[in-house]
Amino acid sequence: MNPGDIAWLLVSAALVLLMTPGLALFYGGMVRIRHVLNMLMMNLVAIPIVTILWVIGTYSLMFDEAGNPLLGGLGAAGLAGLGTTALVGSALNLMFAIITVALISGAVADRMKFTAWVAFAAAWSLIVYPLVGRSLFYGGGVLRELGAQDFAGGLVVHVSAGVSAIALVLVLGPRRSHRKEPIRPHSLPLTMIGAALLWFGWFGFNAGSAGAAGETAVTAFMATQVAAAAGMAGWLALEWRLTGSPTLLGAVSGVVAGLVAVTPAAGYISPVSAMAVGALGGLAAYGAVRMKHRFPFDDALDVVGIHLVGGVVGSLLVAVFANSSFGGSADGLLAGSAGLVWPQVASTAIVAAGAFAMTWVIAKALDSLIGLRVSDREELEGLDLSQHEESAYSPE
Amino acid sequence: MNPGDIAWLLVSAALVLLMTPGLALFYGGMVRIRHVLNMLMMNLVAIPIVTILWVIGTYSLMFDEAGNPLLGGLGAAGLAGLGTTALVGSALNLMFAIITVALISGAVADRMKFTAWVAFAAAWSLIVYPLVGRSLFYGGGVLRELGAQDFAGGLVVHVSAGVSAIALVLVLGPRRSHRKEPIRPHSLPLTMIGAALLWFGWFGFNAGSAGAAGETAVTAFMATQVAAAAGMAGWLALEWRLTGSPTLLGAVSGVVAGLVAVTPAAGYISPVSAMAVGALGGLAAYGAVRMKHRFPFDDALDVVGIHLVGGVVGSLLVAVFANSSFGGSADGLLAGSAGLVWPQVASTAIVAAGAFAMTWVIAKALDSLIGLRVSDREELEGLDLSQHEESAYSPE
Amino acid sequence: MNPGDIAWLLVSAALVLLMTPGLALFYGGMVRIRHVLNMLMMNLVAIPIVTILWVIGTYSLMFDEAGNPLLGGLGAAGLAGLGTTALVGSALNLMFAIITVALISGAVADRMKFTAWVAFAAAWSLIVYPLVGRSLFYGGGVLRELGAQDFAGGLVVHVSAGVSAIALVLVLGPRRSHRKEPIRPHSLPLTMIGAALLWFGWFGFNAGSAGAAGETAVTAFMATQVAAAAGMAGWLALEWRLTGSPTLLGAVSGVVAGLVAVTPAAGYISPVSAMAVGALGGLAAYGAVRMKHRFPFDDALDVVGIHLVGGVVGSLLVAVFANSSFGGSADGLLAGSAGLVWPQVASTAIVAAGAFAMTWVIAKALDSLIGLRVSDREELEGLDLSQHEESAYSPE
Amino acid sequence: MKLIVAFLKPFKLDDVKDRLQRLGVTGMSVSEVRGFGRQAGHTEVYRGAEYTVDFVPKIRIEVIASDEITPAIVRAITEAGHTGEIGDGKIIVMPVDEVVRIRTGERGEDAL
Amino acid sequence: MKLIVAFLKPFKLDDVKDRLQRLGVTGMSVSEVRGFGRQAGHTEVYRGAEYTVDFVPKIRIEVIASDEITPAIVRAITEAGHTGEIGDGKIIVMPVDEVVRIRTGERGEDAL
Amino acid sequence: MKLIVAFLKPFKLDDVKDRLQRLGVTGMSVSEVRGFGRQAGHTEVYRGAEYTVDFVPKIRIEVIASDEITPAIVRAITEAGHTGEIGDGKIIVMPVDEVVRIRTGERGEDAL
Ligand SMILES: Nc1ncnc2c1ncn2[C@@H]1O[C@H](COP(=O)(O)OP(=O)(O)O)[C@@H](O)[C@H]1O
Ligand SMILES: Nc1ncnc2c1ncn2[C@@H]1O[C@H](COP(=O)(O)OP(=O)(O)O)[C@@H](O)[C@H]1O
Ligand SMILES: Nc1ncnc2c1ncn2[C@@H]1O[C@H](COP(=O)(O)OP(=O)(O)O)[C@@H](O)[C@H]1O
Repeated sequence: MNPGDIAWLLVSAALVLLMTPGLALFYGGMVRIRHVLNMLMMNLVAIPIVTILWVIGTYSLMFDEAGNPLLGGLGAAGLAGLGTTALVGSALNLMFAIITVALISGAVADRMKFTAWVAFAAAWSLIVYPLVGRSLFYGGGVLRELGAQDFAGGLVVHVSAGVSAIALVLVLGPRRSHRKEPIRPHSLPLTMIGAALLWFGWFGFNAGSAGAAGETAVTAFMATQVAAAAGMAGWLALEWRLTGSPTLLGAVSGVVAGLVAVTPAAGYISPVSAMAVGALGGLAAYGAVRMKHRFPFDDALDVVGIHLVGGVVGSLLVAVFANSSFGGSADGLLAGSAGLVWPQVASTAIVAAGAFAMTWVIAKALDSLIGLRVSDREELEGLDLSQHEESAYSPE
Repeated sequence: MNPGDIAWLLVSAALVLLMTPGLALFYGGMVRIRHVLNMLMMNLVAIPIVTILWVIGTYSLMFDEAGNPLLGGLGAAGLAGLGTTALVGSALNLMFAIITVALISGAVADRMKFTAWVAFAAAWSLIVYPLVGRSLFYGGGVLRELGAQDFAGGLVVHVSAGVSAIALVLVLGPRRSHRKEPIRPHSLPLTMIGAALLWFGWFGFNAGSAGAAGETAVTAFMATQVAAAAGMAGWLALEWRLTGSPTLLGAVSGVVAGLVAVTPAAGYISPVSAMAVGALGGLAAYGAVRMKHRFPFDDALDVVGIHLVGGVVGSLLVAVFANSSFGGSADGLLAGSAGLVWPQVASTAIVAAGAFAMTWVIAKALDSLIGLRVSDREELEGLDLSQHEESAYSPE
Repeated sequence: MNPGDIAWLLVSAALVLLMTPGLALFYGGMVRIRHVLNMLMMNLVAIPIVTILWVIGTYSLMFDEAGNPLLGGLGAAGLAGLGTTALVGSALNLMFAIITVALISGAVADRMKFTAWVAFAAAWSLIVYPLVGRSLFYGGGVLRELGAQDFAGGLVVHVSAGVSAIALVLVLGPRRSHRKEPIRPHSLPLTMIGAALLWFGWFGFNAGSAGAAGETAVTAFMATQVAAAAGMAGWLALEWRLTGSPTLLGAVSGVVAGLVAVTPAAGYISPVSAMAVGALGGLAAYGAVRMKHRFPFDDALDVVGIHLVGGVVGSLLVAVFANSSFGGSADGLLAGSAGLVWPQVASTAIVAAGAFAMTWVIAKALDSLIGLRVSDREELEGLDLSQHEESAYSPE
Repeated sequence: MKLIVAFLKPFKLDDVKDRLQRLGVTGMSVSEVRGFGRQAGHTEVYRGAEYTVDFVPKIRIEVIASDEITPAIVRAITEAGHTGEIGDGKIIVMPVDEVVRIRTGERGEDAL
Repeated sequence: MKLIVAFLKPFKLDDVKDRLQRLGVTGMSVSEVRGFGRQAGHTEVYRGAEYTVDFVPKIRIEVIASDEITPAIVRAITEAGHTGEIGDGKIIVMPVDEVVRIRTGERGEDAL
Repeated sequence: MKLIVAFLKPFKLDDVKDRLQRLGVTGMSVSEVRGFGRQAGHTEVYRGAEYTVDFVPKIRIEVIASDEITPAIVRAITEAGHTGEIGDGKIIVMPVDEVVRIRTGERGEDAL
């Protein structure tokens, strides 16, 4: 591998790692002051859990040549025997695995036992992630064989995290104060800092998924920027029209929605298509978040509205906008081919159903084994004190 | 283009994108608590506005081969037909266009209608930026033909944003509380976070302007670091002497002043010259900020003192310190040539006069069309509630 | 030098620069509200001090070919005559020199005169750093001749900063409120932001120390990630067991401890060894911090417990885990060779003793010349007002 | 005229406010205090060191009221602020000489 | 001796302070409160959901004063704190038994 | 029953609390205020411009106490809060009509 490609992949891996604390801050700003540290900790602790399991076995389960199309063998356990190309790829993929688990934490804010989260994160990242990941990121993966295209993880990361969030909160139940009292973000500047790091890191996420510093990386980079911008524009436009006010929380949420939507398509589309994908992602996510009160679960920080909806929209739009003259090998409807429609629809449905079912089983099992929820008193007192015995801010 | 150069330009583009949220935080920490989100939003919203216009047409107006020396044609509208080299350059240049608009927002803090800002940002970025930019960044641009040297945008970015800030606040008028009550920064740690991201991003801004990962990039990188450091040293030394206290706000302001000053020169000068440029930038900016009460306009967060003054100082110092043995093709006074004096003086004057005039016309037009200012009551209540219906912090 | 390597080293230098404001925020969140800006300023001001001295002479003292094994000549003063390879190396090494000084500031929080800190930082960075640095980072350095291995500065950066912290606080004395009143961190989210930037930057620190974007960089990158994760896991596991609560401050402290421990070894070890090194670093640092009350000095923010202990552990573990099949040229005990034991033990002891002695002399000299400490009243009132005449937060 | 001051558990504020509104109380002022009392503070842990935080966050409400309605207000706060656990807080009633509404200059009960 | 407590619109603090200083008042203490009253709170929007924030930020000032000057102080606050719009706030005057200056131990009016 | 309110230098809070505890006081409530008085505020500098911050941070404590113990409390605060420098603050003693403990409904001295 040439130094330019190595440099780009190392940078990308560092950028994607940064997204997880970025996400922690993004979420952390949105919760109330007595639950802040717990939110930061759920994200932070995903890093050692996923990293250690990755070295021990997840990488091997996901990418080992031996094994079957569903799961790899344990030949690469301990990351043994990886050459430079494989090792740098493993580093980048590790960072994807981390943030996928971390994304789910936004849904369970303010009420989940920290021990239960640790156990959940470990189980999810060892079982659900490699199964979904191998199906799309590994050469002979089953959904890839179906013809599904998922450039940087719209399905593997966002759809799987989004449906898993539903499954988990269905078992966990809603926050005590859900729909009873207003729950305002304690610090939007903190959320803004997180959003900045997410956006910055997403360039590594998408353009790093090209696997080299070449044409596809540049295509993906530009698509990422344009879709993020269009996502913000889409969300703000609709919000402004419907509520009369363009909000900061809306702006950064729209950015994330645009980024999610372009993730599966980034390396395959023109800048103009990226604008459409991002805008549709932002609009759809705003619509979903606005209608969330109709759904019978409490997804505290809108993992579903933004990541599941954005991911589904993006995955389906691959079948519309993919254009092999910009990258990739398949064409979508606008390039005159309907060949992607079925693979994209089917793979989205399969990932959603599969991740939902597995997560529900894990959540149920953990709930009966150790209990997922803190007591009412702990929830009232705040998870920072009850789970971590510390306070986010001290005014003295 | 080789992978190493692509990697470096992609990284640089990501770094420069990060500067805009960095600037938002830098400015956001300086305003009072009830105007924070509006400040963040003015910066954030510059991103979709400039990005979408860029794809549609600004890029083409600025860089299209067709067209005339002042404005390009629309051949590259939609970024159509760009090869990898052009596309990665377009991505990097887009990020410059974004932050230039965002810089202006600091001057208008706490009193501008958000709708008016949106309209202003769109008009400015579609009219003023490509005209100034083409004159210096495009091969056959008129000021470039004159022999002017602007390595990374001292004129295109900082001088043009700085004079535009004056024009805009002259039309907008001062904050109600200007010179009546003390206006203290609500969170200097937030400003510090912004400064950190700005400094970090500026390596992409300057060393990325080399266009490749080679000798000039390294020269520019070192000059950037040294000038930022010297800018802080210069500001702090003078401030310490005159007020008795070296402040954090002074330190980070000095950093930005040093960075601004070195921007037009970064790829042309030795590390020792960079020290002089940075220090002079810091000293001049501190002097300007200290004397700002003499000027009949309210530039709230010192866009003029720092970006205009720093940019002018830096652009003129190119004529002193440029040395073709470090990079570039022209020599300054210290290298024995007076050939740069006239081009630098003239181009600085032309950019300043041109951007001022165009911005004043845009501001006047918008003021009569939609009104630039919020009502007194909205200003008193805070722009966060009145423009965005949300609050930065919630103490519960 | 090829563009890929240049790109990687420029990125690494930018990443390591970012670590210093990152450290400022990490430390800044931990102090009380009236000392925040002083903590940020001690870190910030290290940048111009070290940078300016570096250009003038420190670089030359450390790396000039002329001179003797202890100190270089002044042939490279002003960074004169450096080619591209040397200049980019100089940029990266400059960033290391900056953060090393900044690290010490954590120990002296809340009580040191700002003038004294400025003088101390200058003296330390001009005298102690190049002596220690040349011994290990320069081709013919004395400890390198001994066979000592210090991949990215476990000794040069962490051990030297850690022992210097002890020397300095012994002369400075404890905070007035030390062991009298609880001193709680004023903002753990701020500390978290700092930790995120530190972790991100550390990829440049370690993988950039490979000097090129090749195999060793990839090895070091993966080791860095795994050790950081294992450091967090180690600290949290022990803390959870002993106090009943896994804390955020513990999590980020464990990350830093793991990163410190892997620094001297990063380019020489397998991912599995990195897991051991990180975990041992985290465990040892937690143990040290927990026992700090037994020691008769007030190291306010645990520079000793984390950087000295982590650095010593890491340097000694090189002799255990180094494996030339992963990088470097020497093997440790597990690879069947005891040859590193003596060089690692001896060099650790020499660096610790030497840096301690020199720092103690500098501290004593400055204390009698200008006095190190603020008055009791200034300490009570807070260093932000007394040293900088500004306040971190304004609630209006 | 009386000034009724109460120290409450923070999460009881909404209940108390609702009850007072139902009683016809049209105004009150609320601030945060740190309470010290029988209710134990909590422990916090930072890098393994434990700190006892003596003070417990409480809400302080102030209600100006006519003499007649004061007993009803005290009763309402006692009921709505009650959890039965240590730390529920206190109510004090204090005499007031005069009340003025700044907007109109009205005095006494008219000012409420 | 009286304690005068007033709830004010935050931006009126400077005017009130200036007027009291001109009256010869040498001290006061100020804190932030959240006021509930006739003045409506505002709406906030987060991700499209609207929240009504009932409480309005107010400033609470306390002035200890001799009986003689108290009416003048009340008048000064009424005037300087006045905008004429709903939410201008209230002033209450309360009896004080004793005042002590901690620095000197002086009592009564000497303590002011 | 009395309400004792004191404005103190912030760093004196711990001393005062300890002294009151030794006197047998079992509860108090504490809040932050900005004090204006003889003690001069400080100067702050931002980008070379100087601002005078008139207000000095103070701690406000409130103690409800029986009539008998009130003089001892006032004495204790006067002593423990004393530095002898300008800005040590004031103590005021105010009459209280009634005290209620929310948890039990107890009234008067039983409520303390
Ligand atoms: N003597 C007192 N003076 C002022 N405030 C008090 C006093 N005693 C208690 N408080 C306030 O009431 C709160 C609850 O008191 P506490 O003794 O903990 O419980 P309870 O009232 O249920 O016996 C305290 O946190 C404090 O704010
Ligand atoms: N009964 C009351 N007790 C305590 N504070 C009150 C009371 N009524 C009003 N206030 C305070 O005065 C403020 C203004 O009252 P409001 O009813 O809104 O306007 P106005 O005084 O102009 O009629 C409130 O926000 C609150 O802080
Ligand atoms: N008349 C007053 N009414 C209310 N609070 C006062 C008054 N005078 C002083 N204070 C409070 O007491 C504090 C100390 O007063 P100051 O005049 O500075 O010092 P000293 O009490 O030592 O003479 C002030 O900051 C303020 O909080």
